[in-house]
Amino acid sequence: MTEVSATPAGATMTYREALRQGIRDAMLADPRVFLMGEDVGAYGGSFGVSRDLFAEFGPERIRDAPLSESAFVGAGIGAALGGMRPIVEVMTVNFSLLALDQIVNTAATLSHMSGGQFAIPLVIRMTTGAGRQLAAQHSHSLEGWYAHVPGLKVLAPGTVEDARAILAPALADPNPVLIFEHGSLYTAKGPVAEPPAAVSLTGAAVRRPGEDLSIITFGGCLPKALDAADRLAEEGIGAEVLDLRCLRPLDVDAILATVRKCHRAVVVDEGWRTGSFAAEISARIAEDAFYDLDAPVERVCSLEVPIPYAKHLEDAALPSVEQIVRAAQRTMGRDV
Amino acid sequence: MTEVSATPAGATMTYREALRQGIRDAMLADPRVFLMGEDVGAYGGSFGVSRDLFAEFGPERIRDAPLSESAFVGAGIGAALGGMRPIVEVMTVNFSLLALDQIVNTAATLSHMSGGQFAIPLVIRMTTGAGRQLAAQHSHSLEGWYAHVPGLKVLAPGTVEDARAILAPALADPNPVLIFEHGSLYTAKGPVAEPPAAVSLTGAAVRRPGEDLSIITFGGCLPKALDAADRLAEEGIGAEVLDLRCLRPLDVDAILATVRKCHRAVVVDEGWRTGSFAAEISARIAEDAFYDLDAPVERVCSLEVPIPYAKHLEDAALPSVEQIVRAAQRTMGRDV
Amino acid sequence: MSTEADQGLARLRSMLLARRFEEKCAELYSATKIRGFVHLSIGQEAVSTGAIRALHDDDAIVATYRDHAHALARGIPAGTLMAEMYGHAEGCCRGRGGSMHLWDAERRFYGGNGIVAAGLPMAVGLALADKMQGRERVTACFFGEGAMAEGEFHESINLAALWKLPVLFVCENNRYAMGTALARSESETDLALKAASYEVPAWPVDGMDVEAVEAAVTRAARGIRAGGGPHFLELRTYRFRAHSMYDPDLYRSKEEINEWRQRDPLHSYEQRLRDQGFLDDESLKATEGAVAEEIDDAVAEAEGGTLEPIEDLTRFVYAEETA
Amino acid sequence: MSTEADQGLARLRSMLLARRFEEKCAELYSATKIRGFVHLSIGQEAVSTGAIRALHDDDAIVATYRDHAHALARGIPAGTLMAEMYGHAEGCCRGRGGSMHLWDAERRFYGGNGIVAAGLPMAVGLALADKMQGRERVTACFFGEGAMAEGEFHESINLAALWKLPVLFVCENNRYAMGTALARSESETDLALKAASYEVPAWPVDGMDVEAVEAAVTRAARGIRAGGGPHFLELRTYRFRAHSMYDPDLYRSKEEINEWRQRDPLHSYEQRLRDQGFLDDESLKATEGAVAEEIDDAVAEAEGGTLEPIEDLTRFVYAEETA
Ligand SMILES: Cc1ncc(C[n+]2csc(CCOP(=O)(O)OP(=O)(O)O)c2C)c(N)n1
Ligand SMILES: Cc1ncc(C[n+]2csc(CCOP(=O)(O)OP(=O)(O)O)c2C)c(N)n1
Ligand SMILES: [Mg+2]
Ligand SMILES: [Mg+2]
Repeated sequence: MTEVSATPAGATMTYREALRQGIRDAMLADPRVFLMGEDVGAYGGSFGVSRDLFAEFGPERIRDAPLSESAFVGAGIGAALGGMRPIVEVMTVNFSLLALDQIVNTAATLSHMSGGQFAIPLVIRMTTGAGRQLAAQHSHSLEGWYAHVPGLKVLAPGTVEDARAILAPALADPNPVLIFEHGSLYTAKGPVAEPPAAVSLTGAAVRRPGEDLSIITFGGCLPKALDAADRLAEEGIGAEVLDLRCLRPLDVDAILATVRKCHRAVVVDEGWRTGSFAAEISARIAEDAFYDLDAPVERVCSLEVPIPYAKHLEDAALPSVEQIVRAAQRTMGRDV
Repeated sequence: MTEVSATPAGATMTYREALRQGIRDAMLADPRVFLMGEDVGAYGGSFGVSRDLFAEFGPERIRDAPLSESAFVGAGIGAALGGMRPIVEVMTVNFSLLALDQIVNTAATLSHMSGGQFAIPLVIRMTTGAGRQLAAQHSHSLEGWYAHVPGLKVLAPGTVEDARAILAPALADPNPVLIFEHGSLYTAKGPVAEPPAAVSLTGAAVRRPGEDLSIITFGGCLPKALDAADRLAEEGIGAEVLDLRCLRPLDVDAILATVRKCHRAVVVDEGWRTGSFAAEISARIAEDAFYDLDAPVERVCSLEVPIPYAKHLEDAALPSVEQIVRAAQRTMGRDV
Repeated sequence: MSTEADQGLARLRSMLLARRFEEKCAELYSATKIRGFVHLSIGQEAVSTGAIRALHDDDAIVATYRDHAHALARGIPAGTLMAEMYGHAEGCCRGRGGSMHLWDAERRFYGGNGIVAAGLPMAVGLALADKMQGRERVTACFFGEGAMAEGEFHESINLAALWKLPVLFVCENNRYAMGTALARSESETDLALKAASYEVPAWPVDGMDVEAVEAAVTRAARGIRAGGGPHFLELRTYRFRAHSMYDPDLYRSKEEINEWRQRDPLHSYEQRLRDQGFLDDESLKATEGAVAEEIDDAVAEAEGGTLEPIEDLTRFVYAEETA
Repeated sequence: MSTEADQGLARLRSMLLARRFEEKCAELYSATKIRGFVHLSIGQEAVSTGAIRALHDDDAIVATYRDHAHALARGIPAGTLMAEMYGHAEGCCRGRGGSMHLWDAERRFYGGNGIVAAGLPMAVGLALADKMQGRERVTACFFGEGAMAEGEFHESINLAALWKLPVLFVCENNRYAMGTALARSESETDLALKAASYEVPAWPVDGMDVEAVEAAVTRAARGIRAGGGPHFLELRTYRFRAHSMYDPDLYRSKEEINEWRQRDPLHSYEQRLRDQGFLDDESLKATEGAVAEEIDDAVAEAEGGTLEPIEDLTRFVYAEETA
């Protein structure tokens, strides 16, 4: 779809459309909100998220920036300090490395370093993840890195509903909030209440209840986890799927609750295994729910290779439904 | 000391001197080796590591670069591809964020992405860590991030001997090797054999044997871990201190070996706790040595705050000997 | 035939090979044989052909994700490139790179950099290695005008100029960075003037004229080899197709595109060769035929290729020996 | 006394305050009362005093780690600054920032950026917010000549020029970035010329002459307020002391330092005021005395300060309410 129009209550839309509606609502609601980034305007958004918004809001508020990630992310910080409510789009997490200094050294530090004098109500959106044969330089999953940094908030909407609803609380938050949109989700479809339900920024959500084991994941891996849960159900294994939604602050209570209920856990994360965010989840569980565990926690992550172009190689490098199922079986003591 | 001269066998020197001797040896041994970075030359090295080398080797080989981290790190990549053996000094890990694109998107990917056609025999050195009241923008410990990236090798010498010996194998390695020098170690003193013992690049080292629990750490936290082990010994607790030395590739065997021996473990890492490299260690242990553990793994990490200037606040934010001792006591079942 | 005629036909053939190769890529993309991001140079062939012809075999070439034409001009066999885009083990990067990442060590083709402007520091380093080792080689670095807004451009050209390194900066100004027109990206749109502010000899060139490009690069490379330090060329050109296969091409008018199509570097060069008496219908047909055959062979080779075994997936994450 | 005389004395007093404050900092550093990295502006006071005097109260100032003189010129009380350097709760940043990170929201002092060139994008954003909200304010961004090699400089000035934002780029060219002389850092050492390549009005100014600085900034700010877009000033100055407390100062000669000391902005301005009849021994003594008292009070205030409770360590990691 390329049209922006009010979606009737309970309509089905794509993740991309949901994001677009969220931006549009925010622009309509608050004149301080603007969208800035490479090709958000005339081009229509590199992944089509902002298509048609340029025509509606014009070049001042749908602001195309030159190729200069560090400057326009930093300008977002400055504009937030100057009273605006910028939404900065960094095309992909891969290019966000060029702006990392601004995000980590300035956006994340300023409130604390100034003794609380300044707030930076800035939203930074970016595409993350692999799965579209874009090869080694366009396939990173680095949201775990951002989730390491105090001062930032890190969201990873994994459902169309979250994509629709998450921007409003992100903009209302006085802190820098990063939103990671997994590239494979843009075409995902789902129902959305209209007006969208108010959601909290933080807090995990149980996407599927279960009793036998917990599958803990977020973002682009959520559909895989749900598919795996379906497959496991066929075998009579009841998997509870926990969607973290927000990586920082982390909803540790929700993680411990599901683990204490199921006693077994599989963590799924598209990052490379060593030093993945899944490691944090796994470590937390083993540290804080050690005596509740009936089996070691399993991680399903990407293989430790730069993501290759060829489809069969890329598929083999990324977490798969099959791998999740097998990890679940292992943790259930059913060796395969 | 500011002089570079052959040190007699078994001499004692500082970590800074040890690094300098390592660089000097490499420069003398191989005309392809050169040192490049901000203020490595005329200034004498921002932390004095390269002092006097400018006079000895001249501005071509001790090459001062303008403030442009991305370009001179990238130039190191290119020079390595062109047959040189560059040692690039990035003043501190904080500024390395400006060069992260080159390191992660180019240096780490090229060998694999080109199907093995290219190797990048590049060494990148940088200072890491806090503890000198340098505040939020000069105190990061991000070596764990680099250790997440396939294609890189990541070293964190924690002893004077390693500082002296590690450069030779790092330069001999055909891959990009990052060396993290903790700022608090430069003045540390220790004995060094001359000529230095050949060391392997990878592989952890037991710095102190023990039976009761494993303290696993690296880099700037090693002295704290050893101090804590001393304190624990006074209480009759025998702590084994494992120095990881190399974060990527990780010596998982050594980690599992010490844990299987002691059955209890404390991981110490100056990174912020959530998403720390300690999480990886903790997760690995709980995943692969679950049934060997007598208690949950403990992590001692930095508090989740931008590191503040004031000494009492900084001290409170960083891992301390006291905290390590208490974590060890907790894991031994001695509540405090 | 005269040498001049030979040269002319070689230029035409080189551009034609790029054009037909990329037309085939577009077709194969629609047929889902090729995937990922694919960026075509159609319209810009005079740049890659002209520039690379002017370089020596041992010079280095650093390219971007828009790299098919450059790889072909450098002499990487079309079959190897096509196999790469098929994701096959016979590809120049064993299928790991795809369209955006064509690399060839033997031909000093430092390929396929997918991050805008990220090849520039590498070019500086390659040139630094040459200078430190006393070799008289040039490193030619291709990039788009959009890349000039990136900090890495600024840092790299300053470093090259400061250290008087043998780098040729080849800016392919095709007027758009994805959908962003030059004037919406740079406060100063005279790119040679911008480059000159680093004390680098710099001038604009008609990038639709293959001989003009070749002459300019020859002259610049000579200046570099003579110790004149880095040079910068702005090659004024245009891409006829969308930025990539995903681009709905909403940001420019049909008229503008058509105007530039009048200046198609192939057609105008074909006409020039005819005018000079170097080309007639027959020799054109022969050239077209030979190119078509080369493309057919390339596709056949790719079709017949094999997949890298999955067991080898982690091979080459680390180099196996010192380079 | 005439207004002119008042102004003159105010300038002198401002520079003197910075000088004496920093001399005291050096002393207190040796006494280990102040720690971390400390960078002094001694020799460069005409820049901060002249420039900031020319700005309006509601203009924004973005500074670097070398920020004491700027903070004082902006009117942040010396005691608050000294308390910050003591790491005390009464400091402008409650002891969390220290010397490199002096910030003051009320005075629009966007402090103390410790990463070279990292303040520039922030300045662009502050100016963008003003422009989008129709406010006629200027954002003045201070940085050293070394920062101009960074990509962030290039990206920021391009963005400001492209979008015609009210940013004043104030380059303090003190000839060295740590130990790296300008000519070893930039291929083009005429910095105003470099800036002009972004289509930005730019000119060099004698940064040792407080009135010349004030006049230049007044003119540039007027141009900016009139809608002329960003302006750039190169203020030629010199730091008399080492880069920071760690710097052995090996990279420049005693003679060079002494030569520049002849042009000490305080001494020469003192002389000018005397020549104009605005200053005599007595009024100088009075000014020195007042400044000394202010510094003494500041130190006393800092000495009497308190430590932020450790329980509050994690306070402000996240902002407590919307700004
Ligand atoms: C650092 C970075 N930012 C954004 C992108 C996405 N991107 C790919 S090509 C492109 C446009 C580049 O334009 P230009 O440099 O003019 O080259 P052209 O594509 O026109 O050949 C963009 C924005 C990228 N690959 N890298
Ligand atoms: C990105 C970055 N690289 C390196 C440093 C270390 N450093 C601090 S100040 C400085 C020199 C800056 O020189 P200049 O911009 O001329 O300012 P000056 O110190 O002379 O005022 C350097 C290299 C830093 N803080 N940030
Ligand atoms: Mg372009
Ligand atoms: Mg300077």
